[in-house]
Amino acid sequence: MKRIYLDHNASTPVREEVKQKVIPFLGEMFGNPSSRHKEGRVVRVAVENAREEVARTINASSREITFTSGATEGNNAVLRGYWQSYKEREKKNHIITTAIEHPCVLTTSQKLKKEGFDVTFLPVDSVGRISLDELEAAIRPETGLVSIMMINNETGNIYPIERIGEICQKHNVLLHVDAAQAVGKVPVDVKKMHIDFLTLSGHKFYALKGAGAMYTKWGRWIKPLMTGGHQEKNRRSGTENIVGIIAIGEALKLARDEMDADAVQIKKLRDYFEKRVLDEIPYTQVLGDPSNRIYTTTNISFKFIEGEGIILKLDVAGIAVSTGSACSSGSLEPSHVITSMNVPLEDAHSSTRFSLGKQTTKEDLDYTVDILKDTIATLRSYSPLYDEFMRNQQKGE
Amino acid sequence: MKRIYLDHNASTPVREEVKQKVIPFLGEMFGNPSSRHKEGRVVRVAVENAREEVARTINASSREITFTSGATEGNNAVLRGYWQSYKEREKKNHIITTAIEHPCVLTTSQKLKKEGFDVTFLPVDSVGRISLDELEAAIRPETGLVSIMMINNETGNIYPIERIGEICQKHNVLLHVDAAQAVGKVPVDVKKMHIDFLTLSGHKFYALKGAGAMYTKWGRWIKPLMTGGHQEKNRRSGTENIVGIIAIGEALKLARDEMDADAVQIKKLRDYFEKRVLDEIPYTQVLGDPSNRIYTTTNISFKFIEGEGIILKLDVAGIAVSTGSACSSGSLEPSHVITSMNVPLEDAHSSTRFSLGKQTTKEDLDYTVDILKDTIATLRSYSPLYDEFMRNQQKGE
Amino acid sequence: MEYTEKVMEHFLTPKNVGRLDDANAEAEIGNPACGDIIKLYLKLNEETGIIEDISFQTFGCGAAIATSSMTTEMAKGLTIEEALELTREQVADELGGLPANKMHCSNMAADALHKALKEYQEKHPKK
Amino acid sequence: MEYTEKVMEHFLTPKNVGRLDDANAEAEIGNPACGDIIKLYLKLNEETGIIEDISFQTFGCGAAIATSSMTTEMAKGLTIEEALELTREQVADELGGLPANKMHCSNMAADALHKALKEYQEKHPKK
Ligand SMILES: Cc1ncc(COP(=O)(O)O)c(C=O)c1O
Ligand SMILES: Cc1ncc(COP(=O)(O)O)c(C=O)c1O
Repeated sequence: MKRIYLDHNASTPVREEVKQKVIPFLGEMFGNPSSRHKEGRVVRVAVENAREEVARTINASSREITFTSGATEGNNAVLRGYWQSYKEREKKNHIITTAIEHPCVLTTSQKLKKEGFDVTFLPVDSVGRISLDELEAAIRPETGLVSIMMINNETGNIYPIERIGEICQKHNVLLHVDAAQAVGKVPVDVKKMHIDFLTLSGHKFYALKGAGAMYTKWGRWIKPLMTGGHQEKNRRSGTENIVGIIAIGEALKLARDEMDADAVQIKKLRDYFEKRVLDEIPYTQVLGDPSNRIYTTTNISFKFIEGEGIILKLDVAGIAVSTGSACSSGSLEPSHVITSMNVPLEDAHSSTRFSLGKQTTKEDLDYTVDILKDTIATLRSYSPLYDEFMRNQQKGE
Repeated sequence: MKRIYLDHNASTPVREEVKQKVIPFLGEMFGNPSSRHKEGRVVRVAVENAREEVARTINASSREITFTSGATEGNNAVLRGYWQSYKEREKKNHIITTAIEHPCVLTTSQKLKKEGFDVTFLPVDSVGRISLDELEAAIRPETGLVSIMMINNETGNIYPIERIGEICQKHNVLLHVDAAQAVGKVPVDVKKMHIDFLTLSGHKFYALKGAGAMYTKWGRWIKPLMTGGHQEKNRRSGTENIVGIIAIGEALKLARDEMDADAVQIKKLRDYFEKRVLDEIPYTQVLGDPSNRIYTTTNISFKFIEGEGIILKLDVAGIAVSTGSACSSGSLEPSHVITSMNVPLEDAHSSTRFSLGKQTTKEDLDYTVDILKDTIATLRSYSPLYDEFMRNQQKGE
Repeated sequence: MEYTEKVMEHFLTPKNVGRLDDANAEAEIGNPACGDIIKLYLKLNEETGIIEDISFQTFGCGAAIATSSMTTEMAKGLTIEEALELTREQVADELGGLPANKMHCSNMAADALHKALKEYQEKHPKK
Repeated sequence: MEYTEKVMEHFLTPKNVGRLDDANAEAEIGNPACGDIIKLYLKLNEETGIIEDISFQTFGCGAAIATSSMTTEMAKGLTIEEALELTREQVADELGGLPANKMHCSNMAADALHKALKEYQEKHPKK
């Protein structure tokens, strides 16, 4: 059966050009880039070219780029590194982040809070926006770091990093941006946005899982997560994930040229899909900020039902999506992103994320709408909440 | 020009079977293993199969295996995790390690020492052996962890882990073993050896760079280096390096069956090569413990010359080796492993490591000996130390 | 975390879904916070105490729907006493097992069954 | 860290290697600890002060050998005064550059040259 993949925010397929580019590194180009001989040197050159591609994509210099095992490592490195460095320097022990960060920022901040770090978690409004006034008001003399994501993985909301950067600069606070969902999809400029630390992850832009990069503004220094060999100028020890790094370089090189066209093309499809779903399925609502969202993503709640059933039924019909539902993640609570927007629990449980990619077609989406209509109707027919609601409606009439 | 690769301890080529096994994961098998849909599930199953292969290779249970970005991460995770957990529990703040560990253990221990950890670095004798009596004598009531490598990457020396494990068990101390150079080459049995934590790295046994695994004995718990998503049962957050993990599973499955034959076959070649070099090139010496070395490795010093010249000239002739010389690594000191054996500095600077692999042939080694003879003679003809030595010899006669 | 074939079968084509108009016992369990609400409807033979018909409505994940369906299938035709002995574990076993994290909150249909039966017994004390 | 073609050329086929039997000036610099020892031999014209011949012996890395070779090439034919102005940086430039970590300890031939010349001048004060 043909599969329709609408879960690009979870992970993208590896694009063909990237696959072709990395295959030689599974073959004759196998040297350790730290080695002095030819086998090592050719790989070293390839790694440095990839670094240059990353730098160019975010308007940084290549000496500011460190390769990592992904955005989780990058975000831990920034937060834990900042904490370690703070502890040494005994000042600026307050950081500000938000309630809607990815778990690798949120959980890590919560853990550091337990260890003595002072953390403010900014709330969001009903569409997931933060208030810049609240952000500015939260800055205190001991505030050292603001950590805010560029694009939320669940809602697709875009945060105003440039304005946040201006606020940070004004108050002499460092800015860390988790750009895992942004790099490769929208223009990112660390200079214009006044960013001090930025993290990205290859598998969000058609490269490989388990490889990422971080930007550290020249002159900033935080203690590394891992020490050992002299790799990555001592900022991140350990033999490099060569295929992952090469993949990132190639994928970003291609992405830079394609970004603008994607933004038009994929947005058109997303909007078409979203409109059809809202028009054709009742009691349905978009979660997030429709006026400020990445073009790939729509997160929709289908009242009266639980999300896991939706993704299971779509999966059986050949469609891959994800949900913020509790049951689906293995935890007992629905997505912290959705609940922090004060979405009623019944709606939160049915939140379903459709994230489109370069290969998505109108036919895919038409088929998905058809299956979805049937799925929602069926699951509602099982639901005591829907039954009750319909009976009350009838009584009211 | 045909290349002869004799630097397998730095990194191995990816073997063909491994390459074929990972290629589908650059194509249709691209799901995120945390995803509930089919794309995710098939990858999850493949990851769990790879975990099973790792477990089987070291006689562990698969729930005791965590995938990492390599042995550097693994070793940092154990040492830093132990330190973090110790700080919480306020006891057993002494660890014992050795002077000949890999930098990711040595440097990390030194850094933790600065942060308040109490670390003993056991010395080694002139062939690189540690004394088990000294180890046992170093254990104090507050000793919590012993960290010792199974096989040294520079000399190939094998350390008596089983006996060390018995000592640790007797004194109720945990044992961490950096087995990066051992797994896939020699039998490793965490139960028989009484190991609590063990780390390994894929690119040392024909899998990929940037992926590894760690064993944590069931019931042991240390704070993770990275927190976030619920990957790896919360022991290591971050989207998994799928191709790296699949490669490890396949490479170890094959290695288990081939290990015994390799040990015979490669040892024969190594011994042949070593004998020819010692016989045919004067003022030459093996560094390390000839009676207790991995079959892949020989480390030879060529008196009166500096090692970088050797590796450069061999490289030009198509041969890849490495050296413990200072100049070659970019640091100013020769290898800590060689100097800790009290090798005179002139010899330390010329230490050259030849590490053989599955593809190495007798012809490769014959050619290498020929080139080496020429190289050593030429470099000695430049050397003021050699000139002086020869003049003194002549005077003496 | 994977569902067995049997779970998927009961999720995709659940038995006994919907309201039972001539029910003489019912119970609801769960709440939207935990993500599962199960409502059971039973028609008990007032003479024999046999469950003559039973149906469910469930708001919840795949496992919640599948366990509801399976529970109704297993309970149908049992006497009250027999049905009171039906456990969550039996339901899970009959489905070929459930993922560990689904055993607790998504396997509540047996509880709803017991609740309905006990309320019925209170209202219809044995003569 | 990569060497330029020129460095490799001077490393692989160094000029002026070996002892100079009729040398009238020489100097050694470095020690085995730092990994580099450079010994220079010079034959100076006692009248003109011109370096008529020069050679080196070097224990050291590729860069140490190449810079030694290049230094002797550059110094040959210079007067003492001219040779005293020859710097490490000029040697490195002539080689198309050196990796940063090689500038210090592996580029000492010019120092050896100056040392030899100064000792020569002390022994042969200008009349
Ligand atoms: C916004 C965001 N941050 C961080 C991560 C974690 O990155 P990685 O998957 O590389 O561990 C993700 C994706 O999982 C993400 O969407
Ligand atoms: C003994 C030993 N430990 C640790 C490492 C580091 O592992 P990795 O290359 O995976 O960072 C290596 C190899 O580089 C090694 O030889």
